[in-house]
Amino acid sequence: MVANVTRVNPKLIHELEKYGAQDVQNCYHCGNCSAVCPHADEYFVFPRKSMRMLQMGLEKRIEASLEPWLCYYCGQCSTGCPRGAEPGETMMSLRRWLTSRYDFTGISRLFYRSWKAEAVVLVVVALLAALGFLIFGFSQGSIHHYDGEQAFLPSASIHIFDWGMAAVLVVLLLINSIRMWWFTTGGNPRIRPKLGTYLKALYQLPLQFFTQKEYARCGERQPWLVHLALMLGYVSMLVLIMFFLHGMQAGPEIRWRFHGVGYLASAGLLFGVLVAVIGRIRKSAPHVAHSHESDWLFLGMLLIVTVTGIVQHVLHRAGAAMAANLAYVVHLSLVVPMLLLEVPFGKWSHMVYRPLACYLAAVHRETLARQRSSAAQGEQVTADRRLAAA
Amino acid sequence: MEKPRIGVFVCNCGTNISHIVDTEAVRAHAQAQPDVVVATSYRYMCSTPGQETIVKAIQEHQLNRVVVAACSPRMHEKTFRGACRHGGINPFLFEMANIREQCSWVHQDRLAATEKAKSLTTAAIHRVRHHRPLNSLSAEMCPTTLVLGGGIAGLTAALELADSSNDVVLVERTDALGGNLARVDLTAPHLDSARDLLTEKLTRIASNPRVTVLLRSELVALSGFVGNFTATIRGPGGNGAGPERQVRVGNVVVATGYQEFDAGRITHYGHGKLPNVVTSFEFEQMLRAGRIETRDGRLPQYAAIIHCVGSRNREFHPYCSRVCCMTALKYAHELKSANPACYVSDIYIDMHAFGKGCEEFYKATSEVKTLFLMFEKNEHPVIRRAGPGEDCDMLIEVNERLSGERIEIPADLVILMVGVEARSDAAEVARLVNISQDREGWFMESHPKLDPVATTTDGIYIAGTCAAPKDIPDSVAQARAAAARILARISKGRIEIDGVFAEVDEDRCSGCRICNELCPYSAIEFDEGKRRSHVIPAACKACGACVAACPSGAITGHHFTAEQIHAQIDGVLA
Amino acid sequence: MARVGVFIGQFDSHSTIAFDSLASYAANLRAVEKVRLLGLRPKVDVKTLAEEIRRERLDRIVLAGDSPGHFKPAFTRAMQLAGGDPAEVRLASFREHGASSSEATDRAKAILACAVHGVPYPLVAVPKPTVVNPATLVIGGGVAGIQTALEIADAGKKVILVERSGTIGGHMAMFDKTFPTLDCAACILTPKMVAVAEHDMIELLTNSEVVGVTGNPGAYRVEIRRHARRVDEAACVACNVCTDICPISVLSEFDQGLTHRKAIYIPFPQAVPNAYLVDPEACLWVQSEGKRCGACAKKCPKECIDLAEEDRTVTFDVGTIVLATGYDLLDARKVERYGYGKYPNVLTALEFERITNASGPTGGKIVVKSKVANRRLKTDEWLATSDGAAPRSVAIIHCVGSRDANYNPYCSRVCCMYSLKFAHLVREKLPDATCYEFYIDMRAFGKGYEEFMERIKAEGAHVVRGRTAEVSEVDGRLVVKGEDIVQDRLVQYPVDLVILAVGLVPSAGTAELATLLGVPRDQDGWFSELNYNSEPTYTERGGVFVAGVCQGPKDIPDTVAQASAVAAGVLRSISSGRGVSDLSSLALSEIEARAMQMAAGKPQEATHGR
Amino acid sequence: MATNKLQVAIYWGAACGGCDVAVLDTNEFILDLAAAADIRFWPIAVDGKYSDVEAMADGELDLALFNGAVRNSENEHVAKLLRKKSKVLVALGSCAHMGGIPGLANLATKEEILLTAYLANPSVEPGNQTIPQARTAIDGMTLEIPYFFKRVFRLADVVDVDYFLPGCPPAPVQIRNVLLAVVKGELPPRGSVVGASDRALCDDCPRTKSEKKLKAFHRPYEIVQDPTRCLLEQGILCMGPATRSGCGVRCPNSNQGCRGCYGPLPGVTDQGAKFLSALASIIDSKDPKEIDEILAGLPDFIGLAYRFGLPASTLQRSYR
Amino acid sequence: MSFEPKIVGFLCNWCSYTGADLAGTSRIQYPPNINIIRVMCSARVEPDFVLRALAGGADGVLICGCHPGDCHYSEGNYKAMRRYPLLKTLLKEYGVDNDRVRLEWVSASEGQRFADIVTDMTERVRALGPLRLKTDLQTDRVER
Repeated sequence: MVANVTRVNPKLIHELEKYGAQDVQNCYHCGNCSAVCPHADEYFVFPRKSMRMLQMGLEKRIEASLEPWLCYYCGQCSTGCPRGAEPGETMMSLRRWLTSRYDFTGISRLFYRSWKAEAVVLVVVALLAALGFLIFGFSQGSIHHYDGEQAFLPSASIHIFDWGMAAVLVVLLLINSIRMWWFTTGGNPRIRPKLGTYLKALYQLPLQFFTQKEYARCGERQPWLVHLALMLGYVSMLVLIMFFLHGMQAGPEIRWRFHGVGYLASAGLLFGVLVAVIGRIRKSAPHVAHSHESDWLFLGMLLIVTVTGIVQHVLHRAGAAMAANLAYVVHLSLVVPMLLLEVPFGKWSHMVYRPLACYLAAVHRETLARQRSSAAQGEQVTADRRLAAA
Repeated sequence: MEKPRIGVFVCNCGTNISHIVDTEAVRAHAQAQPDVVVATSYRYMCSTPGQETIVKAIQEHQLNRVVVAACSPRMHEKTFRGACRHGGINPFLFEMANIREQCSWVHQDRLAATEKAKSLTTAAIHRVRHHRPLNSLSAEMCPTTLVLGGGIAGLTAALELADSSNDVVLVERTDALGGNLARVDLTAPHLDSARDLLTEKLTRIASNPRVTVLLRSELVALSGFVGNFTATIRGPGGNGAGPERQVRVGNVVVATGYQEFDAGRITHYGHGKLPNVVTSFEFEQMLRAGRIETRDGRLPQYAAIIHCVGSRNREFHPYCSRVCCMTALKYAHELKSANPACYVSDIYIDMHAFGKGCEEFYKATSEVKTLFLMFEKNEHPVIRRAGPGEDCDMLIEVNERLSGERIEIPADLVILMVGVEARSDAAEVARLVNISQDREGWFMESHPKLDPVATTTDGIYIAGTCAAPKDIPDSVAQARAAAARILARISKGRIEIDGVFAEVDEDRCSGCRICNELCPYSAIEFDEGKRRSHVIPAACKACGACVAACPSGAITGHHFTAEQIHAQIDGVLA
Repeated sequence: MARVGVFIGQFDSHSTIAFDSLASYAANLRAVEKVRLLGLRPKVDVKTLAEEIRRERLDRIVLAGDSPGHFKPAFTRAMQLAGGDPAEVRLASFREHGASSSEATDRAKAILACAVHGVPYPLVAVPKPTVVNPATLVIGGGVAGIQTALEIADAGKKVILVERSGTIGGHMAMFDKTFPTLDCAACILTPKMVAVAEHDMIELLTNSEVVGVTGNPGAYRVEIRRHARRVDEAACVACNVCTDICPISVLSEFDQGLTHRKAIYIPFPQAVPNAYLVDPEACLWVQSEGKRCGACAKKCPKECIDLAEEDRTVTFDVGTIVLATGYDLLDARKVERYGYGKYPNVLTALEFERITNASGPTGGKIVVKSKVANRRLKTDEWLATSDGAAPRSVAIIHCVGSRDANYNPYCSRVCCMYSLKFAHLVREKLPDATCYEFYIDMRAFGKGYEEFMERIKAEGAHVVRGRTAEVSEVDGRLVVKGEDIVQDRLVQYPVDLVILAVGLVPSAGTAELATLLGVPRDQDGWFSELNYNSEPTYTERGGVFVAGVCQGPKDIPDTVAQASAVAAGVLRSISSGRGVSDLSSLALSEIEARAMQMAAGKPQEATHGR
Repeated sequence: MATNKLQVAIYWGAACGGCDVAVLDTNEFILDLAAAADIRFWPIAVDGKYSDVEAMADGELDLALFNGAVRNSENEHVAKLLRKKSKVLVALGSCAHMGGIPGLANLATKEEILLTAYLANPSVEPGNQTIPQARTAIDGMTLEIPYFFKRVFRLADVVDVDYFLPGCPPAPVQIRNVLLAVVKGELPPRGSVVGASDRALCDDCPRTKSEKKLKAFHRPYEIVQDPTRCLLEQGILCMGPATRSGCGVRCPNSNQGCRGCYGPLPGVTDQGAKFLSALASIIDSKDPKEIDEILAGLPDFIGLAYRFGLPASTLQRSYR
Repeated sequence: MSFEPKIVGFLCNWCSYTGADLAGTSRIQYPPNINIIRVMCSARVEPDFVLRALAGGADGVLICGCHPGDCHYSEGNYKAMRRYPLLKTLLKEYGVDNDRVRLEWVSASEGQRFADIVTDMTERVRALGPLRLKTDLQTDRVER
């Protein structure tokens, strides 16, 4: 097979620095990182290979790679790196870059390259949302009523709004996911999976989504638990809001059926966010040693959203309807940009990309195994033929 | 020859020998041998009273031969020779039988060991009869040194010798001193000024009255031997026919350096055809002129450096040129320094950053975002002109090993790290000073490990890159090492020659010249006029290769004559 | 008079130089028209600079800094753009000329002054001649020390050779074969060792350490502690009676703890001096303060054992001192992932040298270690014995602790080649054994090295480009794991023996010696040479030289060449009037005056280009 | 028989007769000899019986020239007889000196030789079973013929020899010189080699010599020779360096390598071994395999190195 | 009494003799049948010495030099290496078994190797039986 000639792009490494890549150029390719990585296997050898692609600026190859998604940043690679090349951080930055690549709108790219732009957009969207909610609230309800007939922001309307927003997100994420599939699998000449393989591996999607079990292979358990808490908290919250918003918003008594779950989810969220923030401030582990601006924005948003959500809930239970409504507006006006911007364009997209990557990786593994064995057979056949000819 | 009167001294070595070997039986056996006047055994022959026994016996019994049966001669031959000298006989009229290391310590059968000890002692007695008194010779050591080559190695050696108040004749072929170093701007890995380094040496050479610098001159003949060479040097003049002068020198330092590999030999690098493909030395010129630009005066956006041009290659030179990796890294820094917007690719095989500070330099080069790309040994990158749509002049195609990808590297300027090779005139120099070259044309040291500056011809030393590729500190160290060797010899004024050497009996030499080629030290000279070979004692190391090979038996290896060894063979079998 | 511009930049953030003071000093120098401080890691804009040069009509630019060469090309370019002479960009390198001590700023000023006057600093900074005592002290009896000592003594000058252990020979005496010629280390070293022992001009003090140095360059007084050998080395005939009778066995240092030696012992049979010595830590008599044992002294047929002998201190006056203290291996336990110290069959390179050595504990048979019960200590020990099993497969791991920011950032220079040699020895002695080499860059740079590498590859060693990540034990067998980069896959090989090519570090006591002598060390701990390029064997301290690995890792040929080069320096300092004073003895004003004088005298310039 | 003429005997042992011819080849000198000497015994030229010699008084002969090796009891008998009867006994020619060509028989055993000569030989009548015996009983009588020795000896192995005059054959001029020396009484110390130089053939050889390195050996017909250059350097085997000069460089002048008939140089005990040492030393290789290949170009080294001197060599015969 | 072969060893001073000394200092045992003659270099060993030893009554001859490439005199051992095959051819013609004459490389650190070689050679020569050249040379004269 005649290999395709690819032109190297020495500029890409500069580009990636904006996404948080650090000291990639220091890597002298000893291979230590790949060998210590608990996720690397015979089909996916990384992070060294990914570092190499990045050093050389082979954009297409990186685009086609799933490896960055298979990394959960336990940091063993960075700790053992003899040249301080921070492979873990490189993988992190590659995830950001890939997110921006999957995103057809270019918003993601804008956000990752400029935290100021991201902040401005977040604030503008939040303000717009706040304005919208206020106008909506005042136009049809009373600020003194939290629920009931004259509710300032009736849960039914918000429910509809939520579903509307969810539809937008689903469309965005679906398009991006399809792009991801196309870059890595569908349009990748090196991989030709069979339909059966796709179906066979499908169970991976929910499995990975709910358990994040790949992360658990990272040696230490604590980061995985934090991650899981954050993740499950968020997902439970999402489920509650999408399907049981009326229950959540009913009150002022505590409906343990919904609120019990909500408290747990909030606790998980709060726990996860606080651990993450403290860790990042202390730089206590390799994976939190370097924080990209987008990380701070994201964590900040999450923290405020969680806190305002709790505040709103508490105020509501306390009977301070107006305060609760105001808190609710603040909460919602932050939820909107967070969902609208962070989910498809920011870090929350991992929620979709990670399980998808795990699923596609499973597809790749099986396909590669098949391709390799047939290639080996092919070689054997050629060798036999040659032998026979001789 | 007077009749041998032999004294035999058998050592018990405490009980080291006597616990296995019946030393008394050995003594009695020796006593019974013809010509043996006295045979004694003693507890420790090497001790002071033991040695005194020997001295006394020599004087009392008018001994003219001494045999000591004790330990290995490698341990105490010198001691007992000293005792013989004290006793008043020539130390070479002595022979040792090794009945400890090679008898009592390796055997357990008392009877067999005793018999063996008797044999060994008998053999020594047989042999010592044929011993002759030998005296050391000495020859004059001319304190002047000839240094060939005015590069950093030659300059260092010359200065080192001249600073110790010795005369030096420094011969340089070209019209200026400095050698290849004069073509370099900064040195790797610390980017120090090569010019300052050289200016210092040149100033000191110029101001040292002990150094005679002969520019545009070359050695055309060298005769004589260590301490007493006569060098014929041809000075400048039309068509290699300048005036010749003869200089008497005691030692020669060959520091003739290297030449660079001709990059044009690798056609797909396009050196000489593609305007912006330059060699490392051409790039140095650009650096010095402050013009790191393409031929048409643009600043290169992409620069590429290709390592191992002519080195580490089946087709050209198999060896590593040792200096290019660090020089290449230096260029990467210099390119970035002159033009921070320039993207530098460094295309290498293995990064040889082995010296002090070099690995750190390599890392620093990575830190300034040099793109390192690895290619397979024996598989050259290919340079071609880029198409009109590209933002670069050239594209370099290579199989990149660290990624496994076949890639193209954009380049506006390509620097070829040309290897170092033996000078084309090295064979001529080797012939003139009588030293050998290895397969690659480098001059051969007498021992690659323990004598890296001496050659097999005594009095001829090699320094710097004429022996193999080397960086500046290693060249300087080697040049100084050569100087040290010479200083040590000069300081004694004369050279002492041990009595053990080979000698040609000119009455029996037929001039067949079989021996000439055999001497690794070129100690055998053939006299064309007399048609006889003769050995230069000062150069002879007494290995005996020529003695064994002389088909006419005309060469005697003193102290290891055929007669002596025959006697010893007969002795062990007696 | 030339108009000079001085630009001061900083490359290293740890500099001790007072840059402001330097700048004002420069501004006051004659001819200096312009001084600019560039700050740390300056980014120079060539166009602006060219404009500045043109505006100030500068004929010469002096770039000053710890490593000013790093930004020289920009200045050369600017000079060219401004229409000046690009050759008139001069460097004043503080690092190169050693401005690092407490007087760093003064030294920097001197270096700067020389550059302003266009005169190389080393040409100016020549200390006053002193009378040099012709005796030389050589510290360290490895191959470097031996070579230097012989070289100096052969010139008829007195040498005192001090060696800490009981024998000279150093690490080289432990080696089996030497690369790339594969000749036997003992064959080439032992004659030199014997020559040292027999040399009239060499006083050999083994089991001794330098404890004090006073005096000045050319006239040092050194105090040497002679540890009690407890055996009269002149009288001992190395007969072995004492060793045979000695009841105490301890692990042998010379054999890297692979086998035992007695409390009275000889490091190895060809040791020089060829005499036994007592290990006071192990000796029963010494430990019991004369109450127990003492059998060796009673049995010694030459009555040359004095167990009560005490340490003593001797004093020598010498003119010059040569440091040849060599190296130690990095403690391989520190590199935890390779399991050294945990798995008995993970060996250091030196341990393997002993195993493969024909005169080593196994007689040159390559074996895995065997568990042997130590009856006295009631523990199990892992020893190399000649009846041990031959390994079926061996992994050799390069760069253990070298080229690694976490351990030694530098390359140890010898490991690639000796590892290849090991592969050869394994394949030669065990033709059926598989041998893996894990490397990062194969540094085969010396004469005949590359050819050697090709030969070893052709002999069938599996050379894997990639560093091993870890060594673990699976089902009683060692497993090495790494990435085979060229094959683009992860590999795991089960092996029986792992050899770690452990990096070199300065030998124990280097720091103390450096303090004692006032010789600076570099950031890696090796002794600093005076000047990287031109004075690789001199140090900042007058009359103190460095030879061999203690200056930085080196292979044997380079060590020997350097050791001989030291002899040249020593002999020259004795026979010439050129001094061995400290550079710091020169006053700034003196250097300034001399530089000015030389500049006026127009020293010969290096002619550039052909 | 009191006469002042020189009393001379000439005898051949195991020899080809070439030495006798060489004596004749002294040309007109032989006439002077005939005039100056009484040739008392010369089986090839003059009629005479052993009994005539036996009848002589001890030391009656002034000079006996014995050529040929000692192969059988007859040779030995006559050698001892002549020794007894002559004042000076000269071993004439290579066979008497060192065993000569007949000496090569020492590579085979007596039994092998007899077998080849009398039984396993195409020219032998089929069915022949007879091998000559020292004593054969015929008709009640015992027929006695000379006894065939186990191996060939040189003359000096059976009797004391006064002088050795080497060569196969000796150069006539050398024979003449020796005879003249005897007449004049100008003989060197007993036991000396006469009529030959103390230097090797190369000393007289006019070919130019330079340093030697051998990559291959050639038979003379295999290459185009440079007639002015040392043969050995051209890969042609020449024993010249290990052989005494005196013959007048006969072989190299005919573009053939010296065969070594003048024997080893003084002090050399074994000509073949010495030549081996010299020849192998100049082989230009350090690789055992290549060395073997180069040496394969020497098909019969012992036959070359010991062509004339096997019985005089250190080991003297094969011990198979 | 069983046959005890006599072996003459020619050992180069720098590697092999030192190696044999090392066997001694290390107390490595080997049969006493070898008697060692020291030469400076294996290149000094003339084929004639070997013949002389055999003719003088030796049952075997061992020549030891430095390993190729290790020679103290650069290339002396190569000279020995070149002479040896030709000497073997010669000895074969003489009817001397090739196992009786051996050329081995022994370095200064190979005391054990030296002992092994001597042990092995002694056993082989013992198996070959006595050479009896000395006796044969004497009986040739009388037997006729």
